[in-house]
Amino acid sequence: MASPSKKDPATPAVELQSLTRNFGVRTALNKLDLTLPAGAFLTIFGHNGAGKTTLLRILATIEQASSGEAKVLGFSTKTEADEIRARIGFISHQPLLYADLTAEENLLFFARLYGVENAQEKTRALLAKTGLASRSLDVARTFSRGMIQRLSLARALLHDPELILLDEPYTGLDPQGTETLNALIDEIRDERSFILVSHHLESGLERATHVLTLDKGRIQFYGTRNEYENFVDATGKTSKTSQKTSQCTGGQA
Amino acid sequence: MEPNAILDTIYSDVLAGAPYVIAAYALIWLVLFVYVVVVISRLKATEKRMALLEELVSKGND
Amino acid sequence: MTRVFALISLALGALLTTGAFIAVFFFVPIANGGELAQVANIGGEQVTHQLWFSQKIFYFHVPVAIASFAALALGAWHSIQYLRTKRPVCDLRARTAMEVGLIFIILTMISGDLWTRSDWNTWWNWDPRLTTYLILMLLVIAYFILRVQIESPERRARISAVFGIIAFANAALSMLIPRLMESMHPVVLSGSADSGLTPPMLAAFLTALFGMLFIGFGLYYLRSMQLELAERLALVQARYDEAQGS
Amino acid sequence: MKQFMTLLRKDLKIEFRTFDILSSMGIYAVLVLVVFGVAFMLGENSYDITPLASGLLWVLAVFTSLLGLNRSFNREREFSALEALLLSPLDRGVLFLSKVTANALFLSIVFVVAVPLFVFLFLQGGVQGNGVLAPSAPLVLAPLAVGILGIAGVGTLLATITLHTRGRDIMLALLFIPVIFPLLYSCVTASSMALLGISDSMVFLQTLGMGVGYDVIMILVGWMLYDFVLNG
Repeated sequence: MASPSKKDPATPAVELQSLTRNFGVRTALNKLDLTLPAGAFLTIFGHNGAGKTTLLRILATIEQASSGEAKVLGFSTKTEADEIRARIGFISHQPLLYADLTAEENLLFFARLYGVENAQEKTRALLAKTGLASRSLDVARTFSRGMIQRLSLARALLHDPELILLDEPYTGLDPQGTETLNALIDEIRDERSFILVSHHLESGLERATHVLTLDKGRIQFYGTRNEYENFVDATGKTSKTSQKTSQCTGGQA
Repeated sequence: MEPNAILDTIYSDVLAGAPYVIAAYALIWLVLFVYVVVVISRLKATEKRMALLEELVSKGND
Repeated sequence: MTRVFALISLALGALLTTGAFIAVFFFVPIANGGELAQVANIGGEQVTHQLWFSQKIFYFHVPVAIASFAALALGAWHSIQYLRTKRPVCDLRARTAMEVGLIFIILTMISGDLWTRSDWNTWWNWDPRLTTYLILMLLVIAYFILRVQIESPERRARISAVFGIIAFANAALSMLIPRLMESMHPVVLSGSADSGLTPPMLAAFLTALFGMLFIGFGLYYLRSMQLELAERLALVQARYDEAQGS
Repeated sequence: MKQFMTLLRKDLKIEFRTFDILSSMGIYAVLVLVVFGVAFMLGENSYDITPLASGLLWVLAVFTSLLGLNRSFNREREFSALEALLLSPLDRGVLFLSKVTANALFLSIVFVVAVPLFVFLFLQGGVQGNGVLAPSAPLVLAPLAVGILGIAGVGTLLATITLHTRGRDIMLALLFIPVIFPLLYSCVTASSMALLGISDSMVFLQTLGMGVGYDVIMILVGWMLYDFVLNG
C-alpha cells in the first residue's frame, strides 16, 4: 500500500450527486447535491437526526448510500472504498482504539495496518506532538477522555490523510481538552481538507471556510462562511448561540 | 381359510401401521390447508386495510 | 392478475397430490416388506414378502422433503440476489421462501416420525435422516429468531440474507454427510426407499412430487404477494400519517 | 499478508496480556468435566464411559468454544475498535481469516490442556474397570484438529453475525449448534472410531475427509460473505 500520492489540487474533496439514504420508511438523507473544494474546512450543523452523522459515515465508507453517488477525493465510495480509506482520517466521540493496547502499540498497529513505511518514527513523532510521550507505555484503558481524544487524533494522522472527518469531537471534552484539540487541528491545517460535524455553533464556525446546515435530511444552507453569516442575519435564524462570531478561544462543549 | 400364521405376519404390519399412515396423510393435508387459509385470510385483511387507506387518502385531498 | 397465477398453481398442486393419493391407496401394489420365513401360497399367488404398508408414507414423505429443500434453495437464491442488488423485495422473497421451507420441513418431520413409529414402533430414534430434518428445522427457526433480533430493516435484511446462504449450504451438507456416512457401511436398511420402485409406484411418486412442488410454489407466491402488499401498506400508511401530522 | 500478521499479532498480544478468552474457556472446560464426573462417576452407579468418550469430548468442545467465541469480539466492541478496523483500507476477508486463526489457536491451547485432563479423569481404566482405549487412540487428534478448525471458522462468522443482535450469547448458541451439526456428526464418528479401534481405515479417512470438506466449504462461505456481515 504505497503512501497516498497527493492528488492534483483541482479534484474536489467531496462531490455528492442526489445522495439518498433511508432506514426502512424514514429518510435520513434526501437527494443531497454538493461539491466541496479541496483544502476547505466544512462545518455541518443540524438538529439531532438531521442526517449529519449519517452523511459523515457514508463519506468515511462505513455506511452505504441507498441511492445516488458520493465521491471522496475523486474516488467513488461504492467502488473505490479502499482508496478513500487510505486517504481519510476519522475522529469521533468514540475512541476507535484498542483498550488493552498501550498508546504506542495502538499507533504501531494502525500504522502497519495503513501500510505506513517508517511506522516507528511516525508513532514517536505523533506521540510527542499530542503530548502523550510520557504515557506511551500505558494501556489506553487507563487514559482520560481528553488523552483518548488526542490518541485518536494521532491515530487519524498516522497515514498523513488528505481529508479529516470529525464527528462531534468536542463532546465530553473539558475546556483544556478542547483547547489542545483545536491547537492540533490548526497545526495540521495546511492544504488538508476538513469536515466537522458539530452541535456547537461557536466552535464550529471558528475555522469554517464552508458551512452546511441539514434539516430532516435536506440541505437547508450550503455556502461559504460569509454567505452563511449573511444568511443568518437575513433570516434572523434564532439559534441560541448565533451571535456574531466572537473571537472566543475554546468553545464550550 | 383358517387363521394362517403366515397370513398374520403378512398383514400384521398392515394393521399395526395403518393408523399411522392415515394419520401422516391427514396431518400433511391439514397443515397445508391451515396454512393456505391463514395466508388467504391475511391477504384479504391487508387488502381491506389498503382499500380503507385509499379511501381516506382520496377523501383527504379532494 | 398474479393472484390468479398463484391460485392456479395451488389448484394444480392440489389436483396432482390428490391424484397421487388415490393412486397410492387404490392402484399401486403395496411394496414388499421383510422376507417371509418361507414362501406361502395364498390364493394361488406366491407371496414372498411381508406387506410393507407403512411404505405408503414414502409417496408423500419424500416429495415434501424435496419441496422443503427446493424452498431453502429458493431462499438462498433470493438472499444472494439481495446481497448483489440490495433490493428490499429480494429480502422479502427470501423470507417467504424460508417460511414455506419451514412449513414443508415440519411436514417432513411429521410424516417421517409417523413412519418411524409404524416401522420401529418408537416415536423417535436418532436415525440420521430424521435427525438431519430436526436440525434443519432448528436452523430455519433460528433464521426467523435472528430476523426478529435485529431492529434496523436494512441490516436485518443483510444479515438474514447472509444467514440464509449459510443455512442452505448447511442444509446441503447436513443432507449429504449422513447419506455418505451410511453408504460407506454396507446398507443395513432392508428395502431402502428408492430402490425397487416398480413403474406404477414411480408414477405415483412423481405425481405426488410435482403436486407438492406446485403447492409449494403456489403458497410461496401467494404469501410473498401478501407480504409485498403489507409492506406497501406500511409505507403508504407512514407517508399518510406524516402528511396528516405535519 | 502483512495485514494478516499485524491483526493476528494484535489478537495474541491482547490475549496474552489479559487472558480474557483463555481463562474463561479453561475454567469452563474444567467445570464441564466436573459435571461429567458427578453425572457418571459419583456413587455406586458409576458407568464405564469409554464408548461414550468421544461423544463427551465433543460436548466439551462445542460448549467451551461457544463461550470463547462469544468473547472473541469483546476487544473489538470496547472503545469501538471494530469501527476503526472498518475505517482502514483492510480487506474484510483478511480480518475474518486472522480472527479464525486466532480463535483456532486459543481453542487448541485450551484443548491441549482439557483433553489429557479428560483422559486422566475418566479413562484411566481404574476401579470402575473402564475399557482400555484402542491402540489407535492418539489418532483422535486428527478429528479434533479438523473439528477445532471448523468450529473456529463457523464460530467466528456467526459470532460476527450475532454481534449486533440483542441477546448476543444465546443467539450465537442458537445459530451455532444447527450449523455445526454436519461437522459434529463426522468428527464424533471419526473420533469414536479412533478411540475404540479402527476396523476399516478407509472409512475413518473418508469420515475425516467429510469433516475437512465441511471446513473448506464453510470457511470459504465465511470469507466471501464477511464484508456483508461486518459493515455498520
